[in-house]
Amino acid sequence: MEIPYTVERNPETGLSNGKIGIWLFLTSEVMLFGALFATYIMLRVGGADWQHDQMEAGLNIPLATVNTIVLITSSVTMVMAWASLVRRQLDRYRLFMLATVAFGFVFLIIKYFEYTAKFSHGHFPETSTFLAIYFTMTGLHGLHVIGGMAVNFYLAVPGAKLWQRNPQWLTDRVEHSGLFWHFVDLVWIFLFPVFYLL
Amino acid sequence: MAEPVRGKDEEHEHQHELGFWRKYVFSTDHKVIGVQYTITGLCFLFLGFSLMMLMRWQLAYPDQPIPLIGKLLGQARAPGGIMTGDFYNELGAMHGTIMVFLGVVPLAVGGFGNFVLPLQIGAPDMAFPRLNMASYWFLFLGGMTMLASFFAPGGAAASGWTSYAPLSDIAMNGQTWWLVGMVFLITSSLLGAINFITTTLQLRAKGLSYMRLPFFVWSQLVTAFLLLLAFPPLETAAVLQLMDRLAGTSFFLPSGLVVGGEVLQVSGGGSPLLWQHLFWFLAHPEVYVLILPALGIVAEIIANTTRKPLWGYRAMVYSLIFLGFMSFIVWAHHMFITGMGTVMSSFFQTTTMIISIPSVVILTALILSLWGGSIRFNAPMLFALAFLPMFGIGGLTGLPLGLAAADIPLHDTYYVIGHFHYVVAPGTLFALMAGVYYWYPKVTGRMMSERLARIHFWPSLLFMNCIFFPMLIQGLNGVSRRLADGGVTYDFAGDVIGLNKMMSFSAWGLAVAQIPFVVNFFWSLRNGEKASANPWQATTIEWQAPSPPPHGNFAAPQVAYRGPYEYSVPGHEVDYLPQSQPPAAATT
Amino acid sequence: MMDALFPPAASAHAGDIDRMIDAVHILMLLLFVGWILFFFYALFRFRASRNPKADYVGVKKKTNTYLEIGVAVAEGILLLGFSIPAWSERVDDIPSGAETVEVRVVAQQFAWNIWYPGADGVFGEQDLSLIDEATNPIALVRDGAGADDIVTLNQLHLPVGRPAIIHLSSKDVIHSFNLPNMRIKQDAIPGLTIPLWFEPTITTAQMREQTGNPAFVYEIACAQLCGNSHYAMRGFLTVHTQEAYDAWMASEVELLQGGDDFFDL
Amino acid sequence: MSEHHAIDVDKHVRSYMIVFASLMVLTIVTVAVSYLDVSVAAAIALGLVIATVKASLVAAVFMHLIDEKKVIYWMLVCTLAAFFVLLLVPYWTSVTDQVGG
Ligand code: HEA
Ligand code: HEA
Ligand code: CUA
Ligand SMILES: [Cu+2]
Repeated sequence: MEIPYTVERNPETGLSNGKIGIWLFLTSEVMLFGALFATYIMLRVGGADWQHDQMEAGLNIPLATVNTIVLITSSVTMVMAWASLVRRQLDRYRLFMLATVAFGFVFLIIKYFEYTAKFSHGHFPETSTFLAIYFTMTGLHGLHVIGGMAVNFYLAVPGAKLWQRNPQWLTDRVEHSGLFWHFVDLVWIFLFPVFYLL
Repeated sequence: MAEPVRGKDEEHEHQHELGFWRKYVFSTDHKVIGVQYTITGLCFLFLGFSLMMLMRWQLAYPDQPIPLIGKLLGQARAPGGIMTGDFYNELGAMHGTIMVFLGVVPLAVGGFGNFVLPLQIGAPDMAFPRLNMASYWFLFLGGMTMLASFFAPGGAAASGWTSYAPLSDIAMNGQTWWLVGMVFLITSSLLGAINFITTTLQLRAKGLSYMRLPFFVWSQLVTAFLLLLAFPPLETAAVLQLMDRLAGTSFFLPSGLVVGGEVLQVSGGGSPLLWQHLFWFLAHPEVYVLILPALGIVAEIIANTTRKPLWGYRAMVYSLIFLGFMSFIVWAHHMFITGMGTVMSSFFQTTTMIISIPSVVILTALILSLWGGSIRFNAPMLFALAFLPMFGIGGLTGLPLGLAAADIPLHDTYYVIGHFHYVVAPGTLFALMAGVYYWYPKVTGRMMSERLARIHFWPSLLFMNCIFFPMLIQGLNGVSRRLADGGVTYDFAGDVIGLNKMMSFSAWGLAVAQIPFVVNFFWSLRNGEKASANPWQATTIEWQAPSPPPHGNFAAPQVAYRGPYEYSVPGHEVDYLPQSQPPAAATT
Repeated sequence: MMDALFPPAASAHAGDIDRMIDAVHILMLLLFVGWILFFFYALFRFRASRNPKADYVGVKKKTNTYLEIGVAVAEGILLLGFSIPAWSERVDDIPSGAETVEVRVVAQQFAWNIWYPGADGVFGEQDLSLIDEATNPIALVRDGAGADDIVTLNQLHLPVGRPAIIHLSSKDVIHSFNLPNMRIKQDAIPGLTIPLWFEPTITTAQMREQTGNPAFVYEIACAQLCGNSHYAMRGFLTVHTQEAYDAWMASEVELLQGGDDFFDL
Repeated sequence: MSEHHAIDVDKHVRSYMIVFASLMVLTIVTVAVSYLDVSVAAAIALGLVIATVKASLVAAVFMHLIDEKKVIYWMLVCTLAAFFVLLLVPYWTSVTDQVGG
């Protein structure tokens, strides 16, 4: 007996298994980053010399702004990739998908330069609680970016073969990995102000 | 035929045969995975128990060489066979961790959940079979990491299963292993939870509306939500503690610590209480993760062996959901003594009192279900029945702990240990045993021996109480927990320390009492009497599949025509009316 | 009711705590006995051999609802009537003024440093660079206010009948300051200084008679896992009459002037 | 969203572009705002508001939450409830109802 609703929708919920699965996964992600933001708030309110540490750390706002724009753009290419599939345009899909991966890569490169700059100035996680939470949260976020890139790349190149067999399924998978990718973008949208601007 | 079980055994013998690996080891069939979880869980239960039996020696005979195996433990752990304080703490922390995260959860959720839930909702398998396999192997990794930690320099984690900072921050490497292990276990549980929820939402048989779900399915569904939302914060906490230990950060370290006369060189600015909040934010829901599946199992068995519908099914379901929500806002009742003001303590006392009500509702409903039944005292029922008063004692002893003022003398004493062991050991463990006896025929196609089951049950019940009731008395006397000498250092508890010997012997007796179970478990694989598809004349859908169910479970898609527990329906000649039996057939 | 089970009480508020523990346990007992009787009766009356045909409906009465409401009400009473007031007395009504005795307790692995402000009634400064486990475990600055401070190891002395305020802190990990006879327990959390108070009502001497145990001592137990010797982190409280207390304090001051600034028993 | 006819996808794409633009603008705005000197409290408030708006746009349009199925809304409601409880932790840890904290 086949497992139902992997592709076709369950008439009751109107959803495929994958869609529910990915959303459940995202809820746990919300709690994961929620705890991190809770920690951030606690350190910020509790730690006396937060402002001072933030000054000391001297994060690079222009770079981070560029990164924000990069990540947002990657989100757009991601949805466009999905839209192309809905429009049955496989090669445009590939293009957009690879663009998404590329933007993710740019984001990481920039992050790499930011980190190394900090290290070269002797700013390490143990230096202050500000840097500690900064490195922890952006680092964990970075891991999510890498994860998303891996999945997207898979779907862009080898995974795209699925198109011949079951286009709807591929479209759904892209939508789902898109949901994850947007979530990662969404987290950054908060990380950017709370560490760099405020 | 118990192929999965055999399969697992052979795996230990490292057999190399491709078909076999895919079929029994890296299988994606929820039934095989369920069995893998079950065996793993039972083995870890046994391990956790063994660690405890070692500790019980130290508690009964402080600083006397452990007979027989004392020497084998090595100079570091037990010089001259005498257990060191450090080793005692290692055992304590690992006993708690293993029992909770590697014993009960894998068995209750991974084992029974995986095997029974899809069958009960008439699904061919879990929604994400590969994810399901991954979830098991993450558990396996986590388990192995925990085991390996015993051999890490300085030994395993020794800061209690609660791993309070700063102690855990400055502890030996074992703690790092523990954290990594926890990350694996959490990942495993998250994947599992996603799978359970999706499966229940999507793959229910036609006609199986929510109010027709067996109570067991409900309990698994709520449990899955608890795991999904409560575990990530602990994952965060684990990451933060790893940072503290490996990257020298101070999330949980305030400034100006002096350890062993040396000023600790860290930036400081963190808070030890943050760890406790993040830990208990998980760990309180976690304790309901330990009990809800047990309640589910007991409910199934009581309905079946009283031959009547559960009394107050709806009320039970609503209480279950309410319990789930409430369990997210009681966590700080574990922290009353950290110096809370009145506002905070009042809030958590109140929520704690409120959360006890739905438990009372569920338990009362289960007891009232007995009324008017035609009770069969078979093996599953004995354990299920014992569960009720045992959980009663455990739950009731939670009340004084929940009242902050009463918690002052009781906190961190053996009263707490007694409280929760009554809920998890003669409570949850008995329910799990009941589950093993109840679903064994479905898994293996053979019945377990009733006689051996009775030889297993009565001594277990006796010994459990002989271990845990004295703990309540010691606790009222103020004996602290986690004392590597059982408290002989102190005078004030002098008169109750004597109980330790009796408790320890009961613990070892309890181990002996498990032998008939282990024997029964393996002997019945081949020699148990053959079981029909529905040996208990039960109504729920899993009993419509052959025993053991083939890959894909059901020959034809199932349809549910009625509620889960239609026993002794007036005007129906046989005393049970399966959920999936068409009405037409029902009237004949 | 259950006093036999508790360590002998010796503080002003101990009675309230004990009474409330009694009260909860009475409630628990009533519920349990009720349930268990019903339970066994049901098992006996409805066993298959005696009642081969089950009844589809079962219980019809709504008694359980009343029971559940009853439990809720009882818990509400315990909460509002006992627990919350008792708690706020602990943490909100911390007394102050002449007749209180203020002491600092600094926990460490695996001992209790007891710190009196001395004659001037003012605690001295601390300077971590002075830390020395053997001679100055609390890094006390021995001039100014600190010159006359008294520091003892594991020996807490208090006068009877006067509220004692203890400012609790920890040098390294979390400990828990537990005085079973006083019904006092408070975690010592590094980075925080947490005040707690109680009023001893029975001197050690009186308690020795009362218990008929000439060796009786009030013990300070550590209640929070703090490392390999957690089980041995034991301190002592001696409750004196005012005179005896003053005498003890005087002897401490002598020792201090005698150059032994860190008195160790 | 089960079936996508090319038409309503065009509608989607249009909304994506609008959101894209507004996100860019808002990003510039936050950065700009951070440079003018308002009180810390105001700056934080402003920054969070803008971030929330941006996040909502992403969630609503890119993640299609504006028209999603009931089940998913329910899941998110539960999650947000738990999430806000979680945000009480810092309050209880350090803003403290802690005695002497
Ligand atoms: C399965 C696990 C489980 C369950 C279900 C519970 C249930 C409850 N627990 Fe427990 N608890 C733990 C596991 C559990 N606990 C653990 C592991 C710890 C220690 C952690 C550590 O520190 O290491 C702990 C510690 C703990 C504390 C902290 C104590 C301290 O450290 O000072 C508190 C305080 O409020 C508490 C309260 C409660 C309450 C009010 C309930 C309520 O939900 C109980 C409600 C139930 C009832 C009121 C019973 C009703 C019964 C009947 C109706 C049946 C009667 C039937 C017959 C007699 C036939 N628990
Ligand atoms: C689910 C949780 C769970 C369970 C089931 C148990 C079960 C038991 N626990 Fe434990 N315990 C904890 C969770 C649990 N414990 C925790 C969290 C702590 C606190 C740790 C800390 O301080 O940090 C603790 C602490 C703790 C202490 C206090 C230590 C101290 O404070 O110093 C003691 C003392 O006696 C104890 C004893 C026991 C005993 C005798 C059992 C017995 O009931 C064990 C019974 C076990 C069995 C009956 C096994 C049955 C299974 C088999 C026989 C396998 C068969 C195999 C096959 C068929 C293949 N436990
Ligand atoms: Cu100090 Cu335990
Ligand atoms: Cu709890």
